[in-house]
Amino acid sequence: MTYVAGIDVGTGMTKAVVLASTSRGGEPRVVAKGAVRTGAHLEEAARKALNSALEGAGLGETDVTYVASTGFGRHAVGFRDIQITEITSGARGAFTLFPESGFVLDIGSQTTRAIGLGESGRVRNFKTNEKCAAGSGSFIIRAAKYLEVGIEDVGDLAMKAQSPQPISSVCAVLAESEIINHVSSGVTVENILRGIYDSLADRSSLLLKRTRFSGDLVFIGGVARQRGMIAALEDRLRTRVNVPKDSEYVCALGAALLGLRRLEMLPGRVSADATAGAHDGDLAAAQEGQPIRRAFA
Amino acid sequence: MRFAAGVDVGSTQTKAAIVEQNAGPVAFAIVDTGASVTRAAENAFNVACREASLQPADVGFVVGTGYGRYKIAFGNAQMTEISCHARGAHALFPNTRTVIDMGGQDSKAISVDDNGHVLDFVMNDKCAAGTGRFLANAAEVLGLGLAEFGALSAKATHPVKITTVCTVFVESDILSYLALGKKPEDIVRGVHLAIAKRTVSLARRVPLEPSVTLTGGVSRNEGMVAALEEVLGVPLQVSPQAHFAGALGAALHALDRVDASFESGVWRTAV
Amino acid sequence: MVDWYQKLAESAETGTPPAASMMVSGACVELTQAFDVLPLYPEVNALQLAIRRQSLEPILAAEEFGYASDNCAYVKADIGAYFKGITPTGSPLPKPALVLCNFVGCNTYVKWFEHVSVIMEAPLYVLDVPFLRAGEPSADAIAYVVRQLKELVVKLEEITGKQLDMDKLREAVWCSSQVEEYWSKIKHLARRSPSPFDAYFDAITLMGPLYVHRATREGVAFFKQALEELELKAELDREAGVRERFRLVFEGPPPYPHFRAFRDMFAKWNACAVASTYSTVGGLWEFGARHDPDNPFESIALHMIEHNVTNRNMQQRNEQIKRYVEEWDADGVIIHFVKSCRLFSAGQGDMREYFSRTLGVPTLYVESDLADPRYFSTAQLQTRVDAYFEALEMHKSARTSAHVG
Amino acid sequence: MNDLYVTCEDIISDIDFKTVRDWKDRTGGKAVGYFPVYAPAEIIHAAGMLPVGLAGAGDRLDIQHADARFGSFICSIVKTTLELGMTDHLAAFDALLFTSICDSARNLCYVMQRNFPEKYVDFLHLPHNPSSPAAAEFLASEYRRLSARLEELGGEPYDEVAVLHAIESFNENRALTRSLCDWRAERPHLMKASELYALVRAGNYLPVEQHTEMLVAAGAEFEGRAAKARDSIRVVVEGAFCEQPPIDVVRIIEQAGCYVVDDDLTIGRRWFTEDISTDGDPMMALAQAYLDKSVYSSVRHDFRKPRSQGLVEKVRNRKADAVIMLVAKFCEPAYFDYVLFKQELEKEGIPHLLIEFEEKLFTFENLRMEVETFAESLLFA
Ligand SMILES: Nc1ncnc2c1ncn2[C@@H]1O[C@H](COP(=O)(O)OP(=O)(O)O)[C@@H](O)[C@H]1O
Ligand SMILES: Nc1ncnc2c1ncn2[C@@H]1O[C@H](COP(=O)(O)OP(=O)(O)O)[C@@H](O)[C@H]1O
Ligand code: SF4
Ligand code: SF4
Ligand code: SF4
Repeated sequence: MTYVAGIDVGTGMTKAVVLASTSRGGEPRVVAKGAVRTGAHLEEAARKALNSALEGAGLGETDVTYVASTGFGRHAVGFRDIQITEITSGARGAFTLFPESGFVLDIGSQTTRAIGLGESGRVRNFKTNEKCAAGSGSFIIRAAKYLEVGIEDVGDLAMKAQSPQPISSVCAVLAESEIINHVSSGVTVENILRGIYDSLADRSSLLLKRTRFSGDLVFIGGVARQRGMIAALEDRLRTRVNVPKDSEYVCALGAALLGLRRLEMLPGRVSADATAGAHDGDLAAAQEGQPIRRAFA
Repeated sequence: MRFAAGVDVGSTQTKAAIVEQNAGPVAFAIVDTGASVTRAAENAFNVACREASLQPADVGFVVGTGYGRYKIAFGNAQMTEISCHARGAHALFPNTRTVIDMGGQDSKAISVDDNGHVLDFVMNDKCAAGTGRFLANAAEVLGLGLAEFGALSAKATHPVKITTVCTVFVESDILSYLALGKKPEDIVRGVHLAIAKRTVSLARRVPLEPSVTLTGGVSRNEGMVAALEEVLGVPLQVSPQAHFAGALGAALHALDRVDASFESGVWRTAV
Repeated sequence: MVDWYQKLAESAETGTPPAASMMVSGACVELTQAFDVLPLYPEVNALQLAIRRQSLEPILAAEEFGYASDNCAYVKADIGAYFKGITPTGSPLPKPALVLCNFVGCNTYVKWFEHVSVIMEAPLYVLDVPFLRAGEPSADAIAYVVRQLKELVVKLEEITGKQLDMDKLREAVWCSSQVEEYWSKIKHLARRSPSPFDAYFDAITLMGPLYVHRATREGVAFFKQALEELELKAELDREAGVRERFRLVFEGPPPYPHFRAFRDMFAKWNACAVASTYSTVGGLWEFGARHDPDNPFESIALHMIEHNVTNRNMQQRNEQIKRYVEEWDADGVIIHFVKSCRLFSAGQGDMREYFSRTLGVPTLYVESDLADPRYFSTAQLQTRVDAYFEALEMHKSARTSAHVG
Repeated sequence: MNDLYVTCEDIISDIDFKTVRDWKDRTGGKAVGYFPVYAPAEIIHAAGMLPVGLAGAGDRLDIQHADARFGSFICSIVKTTLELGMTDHLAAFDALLFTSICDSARNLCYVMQRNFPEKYVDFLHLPHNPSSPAAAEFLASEYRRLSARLEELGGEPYDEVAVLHAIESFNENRALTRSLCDWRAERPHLMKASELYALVRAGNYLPVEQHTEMLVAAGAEFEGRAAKARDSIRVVVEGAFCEQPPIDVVRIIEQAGCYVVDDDLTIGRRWFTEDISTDGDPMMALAQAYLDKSVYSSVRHDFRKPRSQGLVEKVRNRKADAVIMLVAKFCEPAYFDYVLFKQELEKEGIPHLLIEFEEKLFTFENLRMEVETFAESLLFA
């Protein structure tokens, strides 16, 4: 068994996915996932995320043959074998999960990206928000904070909105006073949240349109966890929005997949099926992992 | 009636001031603006009245200012925070010719004449970049209180260069510097210098003549004061009441109104 | 204006008369008129879309096509509307028989018309007009423009299959000179107090006819009547004792998508625009320049080079505003920075500096856009405008009391 | 080359214009700065003055004054150039010359004129209608006007022979530059794009003869190099014809796996596709060359041939795989051209990437990510 890790060092969270591949070929399987807050020390975060993933599967760092890093801190991971940008890896991960979709939207803490896919998950074109963090995950985190709602609940709450209240300010910071105004004029939290999602969906659809969007899309990144955002996007784009489970791990998955491909091209690095059997049954099963699509559905 | 009040409803905090005829300020109050602008204004006003041992009815005229000025239910008139900061700064330091006001979500520079009348002014654009909120956010990322944050700046030896003044993006800038092993004080100083440069560049759009008075909540941040002085190359006048300059100015404008000239045409009534 | 759109719709259906796209500023509409070619102004289309609050959709369509969010929004509104099949009145617009880029100052014109010609597959002619550097254009510059006008005549002859009729051209030039005379008189009415006419907010209703009908008899009649009505209004206002608290000079185009809201911010203070540079985009006539029927080509060339605000340099624009402040007796200057339009806005901060600091004229500088509704923030603008008037009020009362004392 | 390269980098990043001041001290001559794309340097040279291509101040100057004069939505080079003036960095220049490239640059000319009345500040109108037979005559008249003004400023009186000599010197310099670019396009692994860029741009600040010597020396040095070619994609960089990106941007593009086989950086130094004629009236020759022998450029209007076709030809001639549109933030001519370039590139099946920069950029994370992704999308295809 050969283990390959993809580590996505994001601005907010660092995520790791470990894949197992047998020398017999066939689809690689997902062995483990793990995440930690990124914080100030990027390499350390990468290591911690990897270890937290490996732990559950009873594996150690030395079992991992190849490490592909991605995300804004990809160059900071000293123990990587290759670094890949989060756009390339996000595209690959999304494509593997939903091969029929031609487009990917990735909303993380500070960035929003629209990616158009080419054949076999290749990046055909992409657009990112630049310079201004308006409309990304941290916008929602802030809004949730003033509204005193937990981040896990914002998405579901927004689904209850009856008459969404639009937010005109694009700036996460200036929107604050607008939100406060709404609160004081009696607008419900649900309606405010849905209004925020609508305005984020507007901005995202602008980016998407610049990649010549048509058909349906895969929505990844931490914000894809929020049902309100998914609904707002479906509303705006009038199309199906595919969301993988654990959407924030998709870049890490893609990096691991791309890493595996590089590894297969390097002669002599794939180890023989040695480690299996050295552990007891449960762990062995864990180390076998799950098929990718099942791990993300 | 001898008393007049000004209420400055800011994005972060609401400030009130009461002044007495021929005597000057008698009370100040500050409350968090929070969710209800109207309530915050009332609270601040009531606290100030209590402070001055007055009943609200003893106050002859109330001028509202700040971004929430139109939401003050009991105010008699509104004026912009620009006219009020100018007047307040002039009251605190009569030699003021330039006022720099740094609040929670905007910064402005005002050029005033020797009566405290506005000659010219500029405000920052539609972006919270480089404002008080930016500082508060940066402090939070570093896990510091605002007071500590300001004070730490003085210990810096090698200030870092901050690339963004976007309130959100600064987080990752700060985190990358911490990752590089930079000392918090050098980062803090870098943050202050970045904002100071932005503010001074804004302020240069008006005739930046001495004496320069700093008003608004950010004036309580000593690190910011030092950074501004460095970039400007002139000392700043900072009063302990600087945070109340807008409210004070509004109160003084209100006092004019108590006095006399209802018909002078200077005043707009509530819209 | 309505009948102009009707004519355009007819042309779109029947192909006659042929239409030529032109830029408003420095347009040689006298020449197209002499050939009965309809002028088609993309700028007017963009403006109409913006003021009817229909500009966002085409702007977004253009951005999808590849335009940057910081490109001139007029261009995006016009080209996006073409993609989307939107027209200001709903009636169709003809495909231009000639895309005539009368380049006067604005480099965006050249790009815009190049794009129009590529996208609509219509022939392009760029009439290059040298920028006005010195007070008067050089003989070389005039000769260059005249030679190009004659090249243009050949193009128009090809398109229409007609020979140039010099009498018709002289007639068109004569009409323009008459319209210019009336228009100039209207502008001068604003020197009275109270002014019967707002040279910024009201001017735009007269600017359309100025571009479309200038070189026609209808145009002459229209402006004659407009002058008479305004003269009458001036009388009535004076008798009624209409109050005018502030007299202002405006610089820069208005924010069309929020025209009402912007206008109300000033109306609330009883302020009147007594002059504006924007109303001289089509031509600058209040200082005496006129088309000359005796020298049709030279006077068209001079109009293009010298007598429109876009082909004049910043220093000349400063002087123009300064004359307005002095001769139209204004209290202050409002500079409206428009993010789309670098022709107007690049360097307006320096202009602000010149007026407020060098000349001591109270000057307000505000930012938004002329066609993109996304750059208008009511609350922030309101604060700036209110603060400006509060300051102006205090100045005026300080000045008056000083006089009294 | 390392030495030479370091020298060049020093020269192009020096906002105190030491080379210019040295030249003035040495010769007692006057210096004319021109805003950055193209100006008839031959005429300035023939007047006995030093033509200097100005290109903003990069990240070496904090903008403290110019923001107030130019505000938001205006490109950086306009502001840093004004800032250079307002902080006395342009003291060495007796004259400043602007041309009809864009509205911001044109207005900068008159803002400069107002703020620096002691300098000769002028604006050259380069024709937008080269198809008109009248254009050459008009442009020659512009050139004669310039020449006369330089004479008034204390320059050598107009002398046909001197202008012809100047044309020869610049022809030689440009021919060498062209051949270095060709050489590099064949062997991008032997000469870094950043090296070539610094070498060519240094010519903006030096007397032409001195720069020519430099080019000769560099050519010899490059010939002697050997290295292994990397697995990289070949790209044409287009769009940074005026405001120049920080040199690190060029480096990052190469580090991210792209060989820059052609570009339009400092395009003014490679403005002519062939030598300018040295027969007949030199002013007419210069004007005619501007109209008929110039490279295509977003700031030169010539509707006889679409610029997008010029770009595609460049890609084909250089056997490039892709185009990186490297556009200065708020540069409207580049934004506009991108629209038509994009359609054409898509039609031709040439991949492209659009990135924006500012000369004062000093962290490159986003840019690096975008270029890496782009290279990956072609390499992992
Ligand atoms: N449990 C959760 N429920 C809902 N939203 C979440 C949750 N966790 C994170 N998010 C959202 O996802 C964002 C982080 O996304 P992520 O893709 O991890 O960003 P990055 O890679 O930039 O760190 C947060 O800003 C937040 O808005
Ligand atoms: N004690 C303090 N020390 C340092 N900074 C402070 C302090 N109190 C407030 N501030 C700063 O002042 C800002 C609020 O200023 P204020 O003038 O009240 O703004 P506003 O009028 O918009 O509410 C805060 O964002 C913070 O940066
Ligand atoms: S608008 Fe807000 S989020 Fe955007 S740059 Fe400004 S501060 Fe940052
Ligand atoms: S830039 Fe200004 S003058 Fe030029 S087309 Fe746009 S709005 Fe008109
Ligand atoms: S960078 Fe572009 S917009 Fe700026 S001056 Fe140069 S050509 Fe004009």
